[in-house]
Amino acid sequence: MIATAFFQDVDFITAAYIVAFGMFISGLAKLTSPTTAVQGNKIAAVGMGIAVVATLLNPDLGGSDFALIAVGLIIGTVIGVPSARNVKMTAMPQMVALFNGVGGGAVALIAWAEFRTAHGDLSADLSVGIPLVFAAIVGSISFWGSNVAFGKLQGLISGSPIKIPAGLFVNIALLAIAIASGVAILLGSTSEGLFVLILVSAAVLGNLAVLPIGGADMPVVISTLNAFTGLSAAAAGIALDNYALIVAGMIVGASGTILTDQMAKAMNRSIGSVLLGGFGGEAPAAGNDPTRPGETGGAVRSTSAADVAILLAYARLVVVVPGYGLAVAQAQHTVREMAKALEKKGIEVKYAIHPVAGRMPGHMNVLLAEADVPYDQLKEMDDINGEFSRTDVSLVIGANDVTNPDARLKADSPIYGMPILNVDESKQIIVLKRSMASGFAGIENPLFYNDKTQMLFGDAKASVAEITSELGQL
Amino acid sequence: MIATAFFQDVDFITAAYIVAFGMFISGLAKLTSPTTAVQGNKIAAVGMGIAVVATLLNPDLGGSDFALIAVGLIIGTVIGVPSARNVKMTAMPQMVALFNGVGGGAVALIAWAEFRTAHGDLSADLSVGIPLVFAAIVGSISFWGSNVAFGKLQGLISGSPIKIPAGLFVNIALLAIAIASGVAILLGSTSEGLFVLILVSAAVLGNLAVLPIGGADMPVVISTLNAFTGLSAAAAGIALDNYALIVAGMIVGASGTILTDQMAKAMNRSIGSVLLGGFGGEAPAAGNDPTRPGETGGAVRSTSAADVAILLAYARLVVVVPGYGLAVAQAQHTVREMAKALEKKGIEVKYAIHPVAGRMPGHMNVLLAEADVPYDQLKEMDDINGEFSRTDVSLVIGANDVTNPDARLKADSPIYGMPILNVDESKQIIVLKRSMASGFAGIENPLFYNDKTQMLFGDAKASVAEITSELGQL
Amino acid sequence: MASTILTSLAILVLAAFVGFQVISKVPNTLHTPLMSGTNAIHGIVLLGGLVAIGHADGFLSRFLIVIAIAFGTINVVGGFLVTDRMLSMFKKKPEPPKDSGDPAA
Amino acid sequence: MASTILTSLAILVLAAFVGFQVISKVPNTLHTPLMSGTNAIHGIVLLGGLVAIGHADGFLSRFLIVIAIAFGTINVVGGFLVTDRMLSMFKKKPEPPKDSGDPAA
Ligand SMILES: NC(=O)c1ccc[n+]([C@@H]2O[C@H](COP(=O)([O-])OP(=O)(O)OC[C@H]3O[C@@H](n4cnc5c(N)ncnc54)[C@H](OP(=O)(O)O)[C@@H]3O)[C@@H](O)[C@H]2O)c1
Ligand SMILES: NC(=O)c1ccc[n+]([C@@H]2O[C@H](COP(=O)([O-])OP(=O)(O)OC[C@H]3O[C@@H](n4cnc5c(N)ncnc54)[C@H](OP(=O)(O)O)[C@@H]3O)[C@@H](O)[C@H]2O)c1
Repeated sequence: MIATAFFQDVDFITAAYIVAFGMFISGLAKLTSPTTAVQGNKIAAVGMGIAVVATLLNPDLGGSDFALIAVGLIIGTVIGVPSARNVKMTAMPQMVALFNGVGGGAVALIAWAEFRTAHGDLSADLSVGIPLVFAAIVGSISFWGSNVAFGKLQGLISGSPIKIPAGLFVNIALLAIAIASGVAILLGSTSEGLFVLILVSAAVLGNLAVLPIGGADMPVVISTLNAFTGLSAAAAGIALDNYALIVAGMIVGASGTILTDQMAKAMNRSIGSVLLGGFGGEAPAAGNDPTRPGETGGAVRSTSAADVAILLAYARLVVVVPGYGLAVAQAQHTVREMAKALEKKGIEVKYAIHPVAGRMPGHMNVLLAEADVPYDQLKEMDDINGEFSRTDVSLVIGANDVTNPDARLKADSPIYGMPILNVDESKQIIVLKRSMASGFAGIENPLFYNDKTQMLFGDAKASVAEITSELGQL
Repeated sequence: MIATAFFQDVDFITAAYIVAFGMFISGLAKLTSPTTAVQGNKIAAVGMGIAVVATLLNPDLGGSDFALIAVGLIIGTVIGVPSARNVKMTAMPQMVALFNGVGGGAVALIAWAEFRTAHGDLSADLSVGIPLVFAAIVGSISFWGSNVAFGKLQGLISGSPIKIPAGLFVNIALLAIAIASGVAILLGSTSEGLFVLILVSAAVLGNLAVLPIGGADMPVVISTLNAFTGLSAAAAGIALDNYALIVAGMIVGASGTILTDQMAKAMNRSIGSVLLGGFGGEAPAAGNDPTRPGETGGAVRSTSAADVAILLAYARLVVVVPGYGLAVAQAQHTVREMAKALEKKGIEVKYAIHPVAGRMPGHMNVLLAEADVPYDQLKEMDDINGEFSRTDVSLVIGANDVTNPDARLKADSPIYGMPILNVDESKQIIVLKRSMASGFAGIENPLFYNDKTQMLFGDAKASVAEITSELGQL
Repeated sequence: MASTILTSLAILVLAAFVGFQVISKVPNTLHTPLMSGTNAIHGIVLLGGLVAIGHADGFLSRFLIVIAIAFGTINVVGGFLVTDRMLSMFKKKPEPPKDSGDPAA
Repeated sequence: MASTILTSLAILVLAAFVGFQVISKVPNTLHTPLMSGTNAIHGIVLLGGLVAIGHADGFLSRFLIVIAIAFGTINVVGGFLVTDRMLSMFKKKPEPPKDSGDPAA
């Protein structure tokens, strides 16, 4: 009995919370370095387990509560575990969007339930009322915004920007409605309809804010909404006087903001320009005729796998430039085989990793690591850019925008100013892609019309396999 | 009236505390970068002002309290401001020791006063009692330890290690006495004598712990005691339920620990080996006969200012290696003049800054910055060490230990393993010092017996001035 | 002693500083795992559901909270699992003997 | 709501994390100013004196606290002033026109 009372003591629960958030913080700190990241994630997960168990000791919980809790936990586990287990690596970003969305949704629902528990009277204690209204608005925005982001990345909604007429004005109006309803409730109204209006207007706002943003910017959007969910969780924590919620939520809110900023910078975007709608989106391909002369005046030269193999065999340094197409073709293992064949011949192979190659940061690292490419052959953009001038052959596999010299040269290009891989400085350039279609940014790439460039058309995986087999016969 | 009540509200005071510790944290963050450090210190100071003013609003304070507070504030200001203003740059470390000590002393005194206010009954509420006993022990150690450190650096006590017979045993016994007395009080004893025994045994411990440590290690000791004072302040904060004290004290406790570790590493020491007593100390000089052949068998070559000037005039790259002797001679401005004369002749001049040259970290930077040496000519050890081999003349001005090749070569040298400036790699070496006396570590320096080395004996400032005037006549 | 809300604010402010500082300079490749990891941590909202159900009454309130708990659970378990999967890709495998060792071209 | 001591502990733990993180990698030259700056910040003990005097009684107690206040004040004003003096040495002066511009040897 006494023991039970001790464990159910508020102080015991709070002590467990302190341990839990300590583990969140150290876990997060470890997540920022490649060598400790796996461990950091596990530490944070254990902290979460401790926080949940401690909360279940709460003496307020009765038998029927536990039944309902069990229902919720089981539903959540049955849905969450398989989706996390089975999602393809390339679909990770939209999965994160989904998980983030349900978090925001949970906050909004809890705020609503708490409103009902208080019989709608939030004016009595504003230190509870204000955070609840905040949680409702931000949670609802995050839920719906994340769902739209998921839909875009998953291809359920068009990835290209969907312009809303007078978008900014409508969004401001929606936010005003949500806030006004909140103020009315805080001033004494107990109307549940008003509370639902908060949730609904925030929901519409969440939809309309994300729809006009192109798919390319979705990682930044998801990161922003991630920080939002954290802030709403912290607000819920203040309302419920729960330290674990306050600390964990606020840490995510703060670190998420910094992270969003860093992600945007890596893609050469600012958070502001992303949220106000950007280029991105799968604009129609600029040209599909493989031999059409480019803007630069030069013509496109097409080559064969056998010729490429010979070129490679006489190189000393080959740099592989992977891009989104390599991920689509799932050519990572095949590329690794080719590299091994080259290394057997004493040829040095390096991989040039652009920070935003593919469709999520780290996309290429993830893929190539999966194919067991030695870590020290993966070169970050800043490290490899100096080496292209002494590179004999650059093998561009399914990459496009991240090699586009217009980013350096053409001031009116939509990607002008983005740091790119200086592939055009190498002695020979081979580009593997299926057609002359453009990449994500929907623009022409003068690299393809460069005199030093030859195109090997076809699916990346098939082309690389062919090169490898030709290499074997040399 | 209402306004007064509002400002005297606990919540208002707490809100001010939150602002204050927010400013401490951002101030501290800015203090870690050279460009923002000045601003950071000011922000923290303003935060302190806010915290003090808010505390004075406490309605518990009566008229006579304010009189006493005024007395304390005035005494403190009258002592603190002039000493901070007038202390010489080279005496900064001992000044910091003194300021740190009084902080620890204040904590110990407050703990004692609180014990008296509680009529000695600390057993009633252990969540107050335990922190108070902790504050008393650690505060007292910090006060006395810091005073000894001050005495050593100021030359009031011998800087060399003073060995205490069975020191470790005595220290453990003293700590045991302090803790046992504390436990007795926490278990119900209300004897004031017992509390004073805590303070006294901790005081003796503070003295005995620092006395055996050599003067060279004092910066590490002061940093350790700095962290101690922070921890004791945090404990006092818990006892007084004062958030500002808890947060500020704990931040200093934690950051001070990290800082101590970094300082010790920069001096190639571990905290453990420092606190258990080390080499350091002003051991008697190894030899004073300028021409006595060194251990290396070579003889010492002495030169003249005129010869040095000619050597310098034909150099392309001259590296100045400043050390403690430059600080003693206050030769920084004279050196700057010489460098200007050399640069006029198109000769490149750089300064090689060893992290522990002088008597405090950053000592050389401070001195040379005072003489307006351009920031980009100051080279950290790791940056300059690669350049000595292409240096025509290294001008060693009052430096000794930080150039001692034994640290690299002689495994039984007391400084073996310390990273040093590889002056011996340069083509010619000129050493400016007054005699063949040894430096801080009290050991011979084979550099002086190197075939490439010539000694210019005399006070650094006078010698440099002579060189400069000779340069003018070339 | 300070009131509940001021205590909460003090904790909130400190947590914000922790959050700002913990992410200093992260390599680009860790952006997505880090986003996913912080995403899992805000699954802490699950606790809100566990607390709220203790004092909720009426069918609708309980229903809302059960959904919230399910959502929170998805956020937590899905978040940590996905992060772990992403990170397992980065794990340094025991370096295979380098093939480039026999130049024969 | 959690008791005073648990609230204090929560704040203590968060402050410790802030303290650990805020000092990541500091250049050697800033070690002494940083030590001096943190030293000034723990002058916050001054507040302890200001609070304690409000409920102290008896001559000795008040006497001890007045000394504590004086000590704390020395710590604060001396600490910040000394730090400022140290740092003013590091301030980048407006770069003087570089003399090395006319090689004439
Ligand atoms: N990394 C991120 O976080 C992120 C997130 C969102 C958006 N983005 C954006 O995505 C772009 C990434 O640049 P990127 O160079 O990696 O890719 P990209 O510019 O999108 O180009 C990919 C190219 O791969 C080719 N391709 C597609 N499937 C292929 C297959 N099966 N075999 C061979 N080639 C195939 C396509 O040409 P064909 O159709 O002719 O084959 C396409 O031109 C940037 O604009 C970046 O801003 C990045
Ligand atoms: N930086 C820190 O934080 C710190 C703190 C404590 C201890 N230490 C220790 O201090 C030492 C610093 O090395 P260091 O090379 O800078 O100094 P050092 O090894 O102490 O040598 C200084 C030399 O300057 C000469 N000197 C003294 N007054 C002079 C004057 N007026 N004119 C010309 N020369 C003069 C002395 O020789 P003469 O007497 O022959 O002139 C002495 O040999 C290291 O052992 C370090 O570990 C450093």
